[in-house]
Amino acid sequence: MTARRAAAILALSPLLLLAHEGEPLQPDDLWTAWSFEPGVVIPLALTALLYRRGARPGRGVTTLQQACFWAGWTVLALSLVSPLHPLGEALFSAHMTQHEVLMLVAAPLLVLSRPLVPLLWGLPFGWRRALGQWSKTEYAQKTWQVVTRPFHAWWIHAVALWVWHAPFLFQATLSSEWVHSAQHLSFLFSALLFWWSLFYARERNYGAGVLYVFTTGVHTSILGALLAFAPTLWYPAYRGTTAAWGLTPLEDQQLGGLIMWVPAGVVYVAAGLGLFAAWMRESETMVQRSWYAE
Amino acid sequence: WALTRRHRGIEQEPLERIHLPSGETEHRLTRVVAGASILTVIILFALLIASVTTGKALSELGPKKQGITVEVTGNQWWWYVRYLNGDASRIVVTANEMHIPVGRPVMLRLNSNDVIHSFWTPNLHGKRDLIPGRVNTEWIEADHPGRWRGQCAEFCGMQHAHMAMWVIAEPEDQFERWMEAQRAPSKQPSSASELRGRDVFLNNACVFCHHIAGTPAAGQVAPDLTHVGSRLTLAAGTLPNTKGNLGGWIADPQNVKPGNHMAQIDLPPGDLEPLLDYLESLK
Amino acid sequence: MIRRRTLDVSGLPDIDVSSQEPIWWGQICLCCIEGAMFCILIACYFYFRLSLDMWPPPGTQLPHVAIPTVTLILAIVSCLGSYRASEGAKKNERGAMLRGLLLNLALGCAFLILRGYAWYTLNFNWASDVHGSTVWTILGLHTMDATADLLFTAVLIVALIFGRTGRSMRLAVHVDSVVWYFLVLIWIPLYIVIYWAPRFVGAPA
Amino acid sequence: MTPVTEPPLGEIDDEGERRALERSWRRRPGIAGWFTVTTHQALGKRYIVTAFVFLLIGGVEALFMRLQLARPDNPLIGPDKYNQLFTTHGTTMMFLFAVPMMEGMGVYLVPLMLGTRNVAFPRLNAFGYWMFLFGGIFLYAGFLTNTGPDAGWFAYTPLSGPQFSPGKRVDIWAQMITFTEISALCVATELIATILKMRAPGMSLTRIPMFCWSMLVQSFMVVFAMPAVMVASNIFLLLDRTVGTHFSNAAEGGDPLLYQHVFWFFGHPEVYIIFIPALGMVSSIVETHTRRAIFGYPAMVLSLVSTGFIGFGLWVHHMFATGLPQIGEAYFTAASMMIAVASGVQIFCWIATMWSGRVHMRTPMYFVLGFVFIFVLGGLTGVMLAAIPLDLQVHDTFFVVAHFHYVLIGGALFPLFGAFYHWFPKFTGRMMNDALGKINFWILFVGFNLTFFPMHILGLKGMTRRIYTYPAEMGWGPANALATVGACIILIGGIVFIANALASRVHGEIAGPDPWDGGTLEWAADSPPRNYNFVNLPVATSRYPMWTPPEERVVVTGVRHDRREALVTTLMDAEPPIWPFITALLLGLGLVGATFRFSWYYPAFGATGIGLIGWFWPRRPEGVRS
Repeated sequence: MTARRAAAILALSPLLLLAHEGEPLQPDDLWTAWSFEPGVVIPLALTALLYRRGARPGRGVTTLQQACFWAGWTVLALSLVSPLHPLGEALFSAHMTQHEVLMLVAAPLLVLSRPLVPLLWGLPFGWRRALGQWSKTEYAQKTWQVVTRPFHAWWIHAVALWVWHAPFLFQATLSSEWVHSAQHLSFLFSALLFWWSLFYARERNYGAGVLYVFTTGVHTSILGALLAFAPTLWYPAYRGTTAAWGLTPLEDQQLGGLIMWVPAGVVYVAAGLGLFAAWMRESETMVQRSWYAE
Repeated sequence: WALTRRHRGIEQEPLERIHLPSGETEHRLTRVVAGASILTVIILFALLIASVTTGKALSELGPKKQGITVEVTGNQWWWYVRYLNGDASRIVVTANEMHIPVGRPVMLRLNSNDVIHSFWTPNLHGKRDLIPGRVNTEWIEADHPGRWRGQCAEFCGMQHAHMAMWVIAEPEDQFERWMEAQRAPSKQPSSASELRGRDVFLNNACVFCHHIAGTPAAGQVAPDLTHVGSRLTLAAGTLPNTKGNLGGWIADPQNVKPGNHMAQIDLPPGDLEPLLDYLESLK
Repeated sequence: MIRRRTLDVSGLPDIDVSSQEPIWWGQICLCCIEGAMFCILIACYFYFRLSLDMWPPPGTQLPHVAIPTVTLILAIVSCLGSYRASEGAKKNERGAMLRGLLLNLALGCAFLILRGYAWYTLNFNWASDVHGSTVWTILGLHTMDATADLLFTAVLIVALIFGRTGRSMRLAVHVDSVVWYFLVLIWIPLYIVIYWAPRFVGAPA
Repeated sequence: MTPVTEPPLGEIDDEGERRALERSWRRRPGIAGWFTVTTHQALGKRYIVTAFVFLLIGGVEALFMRLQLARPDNPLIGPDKYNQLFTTHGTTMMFLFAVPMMEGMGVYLVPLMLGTRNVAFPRLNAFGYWMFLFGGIFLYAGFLTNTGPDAGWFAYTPLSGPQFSPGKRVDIWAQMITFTEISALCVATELIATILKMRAPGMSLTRIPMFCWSMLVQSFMVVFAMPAVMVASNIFLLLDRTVGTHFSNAAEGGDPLLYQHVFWFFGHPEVYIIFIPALGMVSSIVETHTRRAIFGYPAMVLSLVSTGFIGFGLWVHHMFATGLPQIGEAYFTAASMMIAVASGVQIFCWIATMWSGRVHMRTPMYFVLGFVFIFVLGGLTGVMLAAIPLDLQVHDTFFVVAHFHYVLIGGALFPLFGAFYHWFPKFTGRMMNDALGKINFWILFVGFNLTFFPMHILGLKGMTRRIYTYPAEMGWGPANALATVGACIILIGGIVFIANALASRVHGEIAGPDPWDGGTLEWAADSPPRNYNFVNLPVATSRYPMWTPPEERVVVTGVRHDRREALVTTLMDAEPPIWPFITALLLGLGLVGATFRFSWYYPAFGATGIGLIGWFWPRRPEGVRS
């Protein structure tokens, strides 16, 4: 079980290399602007390959989990290689869409598919054993337990979300590939951690999970609302690039804020309701098994 | 209601036992409820589309032609209206009344001097707030000549009820004539009574607040009176502009519009009449 | 005498110093209330910041960070006292409770004194401009909460010295430490917003 | 975890236990007992009665406003008094009637429905009641001395700021909010702890009565929404007014719009804070009077929760006219419409329940059907308001006034009257007169529609809200006159209700513990319940424990009766304490003193601390009772 985390880190870490072209994207080039950067494509392909190898029948991976994985993988891949990615350098709102898709669509789907065991199975035997042993060390165990406590994961995700929206950091992602990759990775991983802690962590509690999802939804929508209502430009780096897309820079910023606020909020509501339903179901099973709940 | 009637027959039965519908009934009900919910979603979605397209259409209706720009500033409880112009000498200032040309868009720049007001002429466009510290924009356009009453729609204090404004749409040439007339300085007194009235005005506290172009009166905190005689109403739509009403208003403003900020001036007997003559002459 | 089907609960424990106790839930609600309030204030801070071109507004110097950083460290260390006290409460050890609370109180007071000094040396006040209003409000509310909790800690110490060690005493000590954790935890983002945010998002946009 | 076994049959010394419980749960006699009572039945009843008194006062204020508007240019009430009237009316109805009333019902009913003896924090409960009462008295002390607030119930800055509202009027308003928000937060906190931790054994989440669910969701909304009004009224408004901060001062970088954002971040959830408990009441009434388990229980709970969630995202739709980003219109409209789906699911589920159940058309059901009718109309106008092009026309007009009265009176007051008729036997032990109840319903229903339906038309004809008079040539006279007639009919309805309640209290038919044959646990207690609610705490063997045959019901034994003990929470207060009253009194004095800057407000706040110490001073170790 504990080997999963190691596999996850290994499988996804080469995502670090997300490349950038020099010029902002123009509307005419939109549908041709696929970016097959090796730093993105190779780890994605590798992950798919490992999963394909590992998720063979008889290893307890349900069809639903497989479907979740492939859906999540596809969304992740599309958000990183499709024209959405270069568009994010021209439009803040597109960049925001990409982030929300990473955090609110790809991440929960991947978490729901519980991919770590199949991914581990996909590894060659020797690697698998080494990883398994490493993950059994006390240090690895402790770290994993600490970061997947829902309360901690909530904070990690919140800090990642707010800190990256500081103007100097966000704009740095437009000029440096490394910063950009770090941003995407921290969004993706903190989101994976967050959703994992809500669904599967040892200390998960569906009831508290509803509260965590609710509070996350509220603070992200406040951030979105701040962006949507700001009369000044947060990210002047987008000043010259939005006109080609028929938006003023301020409109682009408002749109980005609104995407973070309303559609993302809907996902949080749905997730909160899902957790709530799970909470009720769990409580019902418990009481079915005993005469009293306590 | 049909529902309740349906069950009235059953009510007579003895009802000791609790009614627990069969699984089949529950299943059927689930389908009905789910169907109704989905239908609700679809209807709401349709409404959403309708709302958004209407909104789009409205904003696309927007100024296609070259229009005029008017600055409207809210005050407790009157409207300051200023027709902007690149040439400072051609700026027109008036109050509580706005003339607009038919068929030309009028851009409004909305601002407030004190509290939040809201500009609303129901027949021309939706409302938009006037907020201190920021400038909101809005545009109106009249398709045909007419007069419309507008009113402050955001509660703004004691006399919120008496903060109305008339928007008068006129054909282009008529509008231009009106503008020219408004640009002119105030009319010189033409009779002894009017002359006396002007002196009454200038020698009293009136000048601290009101402005009359062409005279030393240069107050800025109350409506500009340069062409007060040409307006339809007094005190922001409170009274029709007649000599009698004007007299009542000056003699006891608190009686007409309690709480308003106009100072009460006790004129010696005999001063009021000339003052009214003078003000009425300011067409 | 009547006969009924029964469920005997006399074997359940009398006290459980943990999240099972309603009073713990009450405190969590209190923390949520306070947390929501601070969250709104942070949002207001950025709302004001984003509606102005210069931040802090011209004429205001940035607040110094050195002493507030020391206070932050003090606050974090003082949680050790709360931790020991609440562990003592769980195990029903009067000495551990007392020592933990004393440590918490001592470090907490030092924190407040330094906070007061840093506050005193700010070169703007609440009436300077909207930046001053917001920062003073955040500081004021947090100081008020911290002072209240430290007073409560002092009262608990007195009660312990007077020999009260019952179940409500243990619960009170536990709950007191939960509140102190919360106040320290919420101070971290507030500290970043007050002292660091103007440095990072302060340049003219 | 215990495996599934049949619970054993036990001998219960019913009379002996009753005597022991009577002893340990008795109230202090006399005046002292009045100030020290901490049982939830007594406090719940006080909340309900006090809030009802405020409903009457607010209603009379509304009547005066209607009389003033009955004809154009009416000289009856001047602008100053009129502005105070509508501000106090709105404030009273929101803060002194609707929220405390819902909370009072929760305080009274939740412990009974959960099968426990009291709320989790009885002293906090008492404290909350006193704060609410003092806040109400404070507001009306101001109103009666011509210092009633006059800036509208949402007191927009800068109108409510130091420059445009000098004097103490707005200070009184803002400080009154402090009182009531403290009270609301106290009740929310104790209900959350009660519902989460003090349920009867066996009451899993899927067995919690719908009303308790609604109170839980409402309490969480209070916890997260009330801090916003704290920021708006106590920080922005009061600090701007008293010490000269610049939150709403545009000249120093402040922004009057932020007040609106923060206020509506509270104000929109506030609507659901009022409305969600009413949904719970409707569910209770429907399931009892149709003799059928509520249809779609999980869907109902989830729609309550989603209403709670979404309620926090909709504040902007009160601010369409302030000039929001145009690009966001579709988003705001879509978000506003989402809430209609959640309400729709609830309504469909009730209809399904009635359809497949056996409806007993007693008075509570009349009120439920009236609620459905009115609320659907209010919901439709709500959907209309969510469409921005339309909203920009009817915003701040009588159309909006009509809309929110349909939603709030239809959505909360009608269920509440239904609830009074439904639970009156539980409160008093006697039934309310059913025939008179039906007459009462029809009077209220007709009066209500007559009052508020014409307001839709007035709004569409351009009549803005909060105007104390209007010129005759606008042609608004007849509809206004009609509305005033309707308001008088509502008054008659109110009188009929009071008469019915008073008469039934004395002469009504004796009800017995379970007059409606209800399914939930409050019907297991005596009517009216004793201070300890149940001799033997019940076990929830299903969602409707009272619908299982008596011989299959299970009760708890082994709880000590010689002190105030309840399950899970263990010990309650040893003696009814005076401290909550004293603390509330001192804090109240401090807040009032601060409003008028009397020199004694510092000592009063200091003394509050002493009151709190007395409150929280750990009691003697248990068992050593002198």
